[in-house]
Amino acid sequence: MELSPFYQELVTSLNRGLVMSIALIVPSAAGGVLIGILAGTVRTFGSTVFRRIGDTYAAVFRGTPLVVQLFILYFGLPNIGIYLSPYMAAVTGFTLCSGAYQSEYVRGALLSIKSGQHLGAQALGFTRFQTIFWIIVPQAVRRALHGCGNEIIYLIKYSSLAFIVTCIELTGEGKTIATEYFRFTEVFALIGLYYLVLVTIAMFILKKIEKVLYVPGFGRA
Amino acid sequence: ADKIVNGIDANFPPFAYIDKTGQPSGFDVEAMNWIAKEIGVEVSHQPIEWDGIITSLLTKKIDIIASGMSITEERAKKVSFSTPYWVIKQVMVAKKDSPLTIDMILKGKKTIGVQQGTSEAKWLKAEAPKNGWNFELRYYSSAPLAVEDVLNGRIDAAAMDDAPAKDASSKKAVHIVGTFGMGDEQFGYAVRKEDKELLAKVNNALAKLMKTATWHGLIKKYKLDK
Amino acid sequence: MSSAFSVIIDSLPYLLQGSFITLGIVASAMLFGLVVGIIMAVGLVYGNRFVRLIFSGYIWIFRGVPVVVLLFLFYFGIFTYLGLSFSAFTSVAVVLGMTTGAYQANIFKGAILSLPRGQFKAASGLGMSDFQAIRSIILPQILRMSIPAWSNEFSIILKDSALAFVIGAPEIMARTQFVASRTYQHLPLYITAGIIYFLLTWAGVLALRKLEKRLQIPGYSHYGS
Amino acid sequence: MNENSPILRVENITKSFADNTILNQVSFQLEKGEIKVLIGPSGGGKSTLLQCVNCLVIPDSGRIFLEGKQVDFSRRQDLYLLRQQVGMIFQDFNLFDHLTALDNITIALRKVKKKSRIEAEQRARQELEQVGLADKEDLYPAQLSGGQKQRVAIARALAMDPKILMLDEPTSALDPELIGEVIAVIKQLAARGMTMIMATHQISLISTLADEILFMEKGSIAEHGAPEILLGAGNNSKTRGFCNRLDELSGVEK
Amino acid sequence: MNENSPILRVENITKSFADNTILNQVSFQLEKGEIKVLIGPSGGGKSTLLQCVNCLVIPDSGRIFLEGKQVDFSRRQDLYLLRQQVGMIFQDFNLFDHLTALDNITIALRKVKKKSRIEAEQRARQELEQVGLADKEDLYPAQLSGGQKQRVAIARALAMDPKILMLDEPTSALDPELIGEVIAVIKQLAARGMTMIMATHQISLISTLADEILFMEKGSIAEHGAPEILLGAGNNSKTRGFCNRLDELSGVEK
Ligand SMILES: Nc1ncnc2c1ncn2[C@@H]1O[C@H](COP(=O)(O)OP(=O)(O)OP(=O)(O)O)[C@@H](O)[C@H]1O
Ligand SMILES: Nc1ncnc2c1ncn2[C@@H]1O[C@H](COP(=O)(O)OP(=O)(O)OP(=O)(O)O)[C@@H](O)[C@H]1O
Ligand SMILES: [Mg+2]
Ligand SMILES: [Mg+2]
Repeated sequence: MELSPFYQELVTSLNRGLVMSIALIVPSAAGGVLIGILAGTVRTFGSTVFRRIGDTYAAVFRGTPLVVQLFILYFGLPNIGIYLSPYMAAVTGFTLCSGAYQSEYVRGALLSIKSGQHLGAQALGFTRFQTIFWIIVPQAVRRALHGCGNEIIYLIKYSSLAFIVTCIELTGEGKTIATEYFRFTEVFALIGLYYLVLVTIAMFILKKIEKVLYVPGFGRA
Repeated sequence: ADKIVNGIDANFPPFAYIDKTGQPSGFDVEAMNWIAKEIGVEVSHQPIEWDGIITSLLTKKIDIIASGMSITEERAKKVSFSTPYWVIKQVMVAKKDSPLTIDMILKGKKTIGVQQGTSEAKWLKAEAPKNGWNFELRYYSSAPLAVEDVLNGRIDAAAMDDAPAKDASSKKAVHIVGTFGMGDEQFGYAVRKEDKELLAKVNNALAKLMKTATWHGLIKKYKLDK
Repeated sequence: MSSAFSVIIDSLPYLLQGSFITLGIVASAMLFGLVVGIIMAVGLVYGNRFVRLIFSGYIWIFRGVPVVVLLFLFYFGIFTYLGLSFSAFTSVAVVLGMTTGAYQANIFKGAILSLPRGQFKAASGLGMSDFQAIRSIILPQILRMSIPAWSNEFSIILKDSALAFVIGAPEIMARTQFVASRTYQHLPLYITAGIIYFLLTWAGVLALRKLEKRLQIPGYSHYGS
Repeated sequence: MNENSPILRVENITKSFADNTILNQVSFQLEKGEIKVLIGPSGGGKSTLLQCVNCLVIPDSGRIFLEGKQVDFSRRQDLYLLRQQVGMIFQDFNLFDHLTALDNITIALRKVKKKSRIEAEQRARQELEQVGLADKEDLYPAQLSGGQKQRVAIARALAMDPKILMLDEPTSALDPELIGEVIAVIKQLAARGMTMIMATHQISLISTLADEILFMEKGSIAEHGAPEILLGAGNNSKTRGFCNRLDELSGVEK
Repeated sequence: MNENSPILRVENITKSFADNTILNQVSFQLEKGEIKVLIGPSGGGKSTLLQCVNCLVIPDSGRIFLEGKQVDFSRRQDLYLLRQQVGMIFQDFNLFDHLTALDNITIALRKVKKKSRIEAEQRARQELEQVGLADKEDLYPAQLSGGQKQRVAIARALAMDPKILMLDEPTSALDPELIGEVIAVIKQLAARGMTMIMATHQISLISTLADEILFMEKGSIAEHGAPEILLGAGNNSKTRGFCNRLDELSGVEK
C-alpha cells in the first residue's frame, strides 16, 4: 500500500520521535525505580535526618509540575554554572520526578509488610540491616511492583514534556507536522496510537516481570 | 455575528501579549479593537497556544486570528487572509558582546534556536542542505525562550521576527545581528474561508484604519518604527 | 534582581487568579472522575463479561494515551463531530475527568477487591438486593479507604490541569508564560508558579486528610499508599 | 400450611466448582423448632451446604422448599425473600465494619424491611439487650471483642425475624475464653425454640443441643441420627470417632 | 558452666508501654531439659514476657542470664547472639512469605550463621524430615495449611540449634483438626529433651508436658508449681479454676 506524502512524512517523523522517546523513557524509568527504592527505604527505615531529607525530596518533586522542574533544570541551573544538555536535562528531570513517586509506592509497600515478618527474622538473630535487605525489601518489591509499573506508564505519557527543554520526541515531531499541514485530528490520533502501543508493550513487560517474581500469596492488591 | 473571538498568541510581544493588569494587549489587539468598533461587533481576545491556533479557527473556537501571523502558501490553503498590514523581516539575535556575523552563524557549525512551528524554522531547515550551511537547529516553544538560551550561552543565535527581536533587545543583553536571507513576510489577519462577509468588512475597516493617525500612533506606541 | 522581584509582585494577583481557574478545573474533573470511577469499578467487579470488556477497553485507552493528545483529539475532533460546543474550560474538565475516571476506577476496584468477601455475603444474607448491598455496604467502605489514593490522584490532576492551556484556558502555567514572554523574567516566574502549585497541592492534600479524619471509623486500614 | 410439614426441605442439592463436585445430592429437612448440627472433616462441604440453603451459593441442581413453597433460583425477588427468612451467622461474623453495632442491625431493617429509623432502632436495641450488649450500641466492630462481634451478628440476624437460623462455625474464630458468651446466647435461643441448623466443632454444642447430627464427608451426608445414638458408648459410628478425636485434642488427658 | 546452674535465668523483668505496666518484676528460671508452661487470661503479659526473654521487646529493667552470662541489652551483637540461641515459635507462624519452606529455613543459616548453601540445605532437609514435611520443601507459605506452616516454623527455629525453644500459643491459630499434627511435633521435641517455655491454652499440652506451670495475671506470675499439685483435685488454685473453665468450653458435658 502506498502512503500519501503526508502520511509518509508523518510516519517518518513519528518514528524518529519514537526513537527519541524510548531513549528518554528507558533510562529514566530505570533510574526512577532505583532512586525510588533507595529513597523509599530511607524514608521508611532511615534515621530522622535522612527521613526528613527523603520526605522533602518527595514532597517537592510530587508537589510541583514536571514542566517547572524541567524548566529550572534547563534554564535555571546555568545561573549556578551547570549546563545540562537538553537530553540530559530531560532524563534528569524525569528520573528525579519519577523517583519521588516511586519512593511513595515503595514506602507504602514496606509499611504494609506485617510486623510479624520483622519479628520472625529478628527472632532468628538477623541484624536490622539483614532483616530489611533479605526479608522486607524482597517482599515489598513484589507488593510495590504494580504501583511502580503504573508510575512507569505515567512516565511514558509525560515524556512528551521534553519539548520544554528543546528535546523533540514523539509528540514534538507530530506537532511539527500538524502545524505544517494543519491536520491535527489525524496526527494526534496517530500519536495516540503510538503511545497506546508503547504503553501496552510496557504493561506486557511488567506483567512478565510480575510473573517471574511471582510467589504464591503475593497476589496484587 | 455581533460577537467575534480573536485568537492570539499571548507570547508574541509587541503584537500580542498580556499586560500588567492581566488584559490582552499589543499592536494587533488594539488594532482589532478599532476594527471591531468600526464594523459594529464586539470582540474578545482569547489567548491560545500557537500550535493549535489555526485548528481552533477551523473548528470555530475562534473567529479571527489577529496575532502577527505571517501569510504563507500553506496557511492560505486552509484560511483566508486579510490584506497585509505589516512587513516583517526575519533576523538573527545574538549576545550583545558576540562578534558573530550572519555568515559565521550560518556556516560556522553554530547552534541556532527557533520557535517550533514558525516559518523561519521551516525555511532554515529546508535551505541548509542547499546552501551547505552546517548549523544545528534547536526548537523552543516560544521565541523568548530561545533568547533565554542565547543568554545562557547554550546556543549562538536565535532566528525570529524583527519586531519581537527588537522587544527582546530592549529588555535583555542581546542585539540583532541582521537578516539572514529569508524573504520578507507579511502579516495578515486570518479568517475561515467561508466567512467571506467578515473578511470583506475587516479588509475595509483595516484599509480605513491604516490611513488614520491612530495607526501611526499604534506603531509609535509599540516601537515598531525603530 | 530587584526587577525580577517587582515583576513577581506585580504579576502575583494575575497568577493567583489563574489558580481559581486551575482549582475549578480540578474540582470538576475530580467529581466527574468520581462518578465515572465508581460506575466503572462496580461494573468491573460485579458486571457481566460484556460490561467488563467495555470498561476495561475504556480504561486501557485512557491510561495509555497522554492527556495532551486526548485533549486535542476531543476538543478539535470528537466533541466537534458530536456537535458539542463545550467551552475550553468544560472541555478540559471533561477530558481530565474521563482520564482520572479511568484511574479512579482502578483505585475503587482495588478497594472493593480488598474488602472481605463476607461483607457482600452478609448483606445478601440479610436479604439486601445487589444494588442495596453495593450502595449501603460496599461504597461507604471503599470510599473511606480510597481517600489517600484519591488525594494522590488529586495532586496528579492538579498538575495535569496545566495542560489546559493548549486549548486556551488560561490557568496558572499559561499565565506564567504570558508574563514571562512580556518581561523576560522566566526563571523567577517559573519558580513562583512551582511554589503556587506546591501550596495548592499541600492545601488539597491537607483538606483531604481532614476529611479522612472526620470520616474515620475505628479499625480502618487504607487501600493504596 | 400443615403444622406437621417441615419448615425447610432441601432435596438433592448438587454443587460443583469447576470440576470439583462439592455437594452431591444432599437432602435433609428441618421441622419447626428443631436443631440440626452439621459436623465432619474440613472441606467436607458444610459451609457450602449452608450457603446453598439461602442461595448465597446457587445450587447447580436440586430443590429447596421453605414452608412448603419451592424457591425459584432464577427469580431474584425469590432469593431476596428467602434470605430474609433464613438468617445466617458466619464464622468470621462479617459485621459491616463501617457501621456501629446499632447500625449494623438497623441497616437491613431500614433498607430491606423499609422500617423507619425510629422503629428500626427500637427493635435493634431490643435485640442488643437480648444478647447482653445494650451498652455497646455505639461501638464499631473494630472496638468489639470477638465474642461481642458474634453476638451482634446474632442480634442482626434475629432482628429480621427469620424463621430459621443457620450458624456456620459460630465459635471457631473466637479465643477460648470468649467462646462461652456466644455459646450461652445460642443455648438461650434454643431454649426459646428457635429453629436452627449449625456447623460446629464445639463438642458442648453438639452433644447438648442437637436433635439430630448430620455427619458430612466428601459432599454427602455420610451418617445422621440423634446424638444419643450416634455418640452412644459402643457405637462404632464415624461420628463418634470424629468427636472423640476432637475431644482428645482439647480435653484433659487422664 | 556448672551442670546444675539454670540455662536461663530471668530476674525482675519490668516492662511498660506508655503508662501501662505490662510486666511487673517477673522472675523465673529454666533448667536444661525443663518444660515450663505459661497460662493465664488474655492480656496478662504472656506474649510480652516471651518476647522480653529474647529481647524482641527490650525490658525496661531486670536482668537476663543465658548459661550464666548476663545479656547486655545495649549491645546489638549480644542481642543477635541471644536470639540465635533462643528459638521462638509465634502463634501466627511468621514464615517469610516470599520464600519456599526450604528457603525459610536456609536463609537464617546462610545469612546469620554464614553456612554455605549446600550445608544449609542439607540441614534444612533434615529438619523438614523431622517435622514430617520432607515432600513440601518447594511450597510457599501460602500453599501450606496452618499446621504445616507451624511445623515449618518449628523446623526453622530448630535448624539454628537453639538452646531453648519458646512457643507462643503455637496451636491457637490452627483449625481444630490441624492442631494434632503440631502437638505431635511438640511432644516429640519434649521426648528428645528440648528445653522449652511455652504459652498455650491447649489443655493437653499443659497437663501432659509441663514440668511447671506459671500462671500469669496482670503482668505478674500469680501462681506456679507442678501441674499435679496445681491441678490436683481439691486444690483451690486459680490455675485449676482457669483450666476447668477452658475444659468446660471444649469438653463434652455430661
Ligand atoms: N467458590 C469456590 N470455588 C472453588 N472451590 C470452592 C469454593 N467454595 C468452596 N470450595 C471448595 O469446596 C470444598 C468444601 O468447602 P466448604 O467450605 O463447604 O467445607 P467445610 O466443610 O465448610 O470445611 P471447613 O470445616 O473447613 O469450614 C473445599 O474443598 C473448598 O475448597
Ligand atoms: N507494643 C505494645 N504497645 C502497647 N501495649 C502493648 C504492646 N504490646 C502489648 N501490649 C499490651 O500488653 C498487654 C499484654 O499483652 P500480651 O500480648 O503480652 O498478653 P498475653 O498474655 O499474651 O495475651 P493473649 O493471651 O491474648 O495473647 C495487653 O494489654 C496489650 O494490649
Ligand atoms: Mg466451613
Ligand atoms: Mg499472647
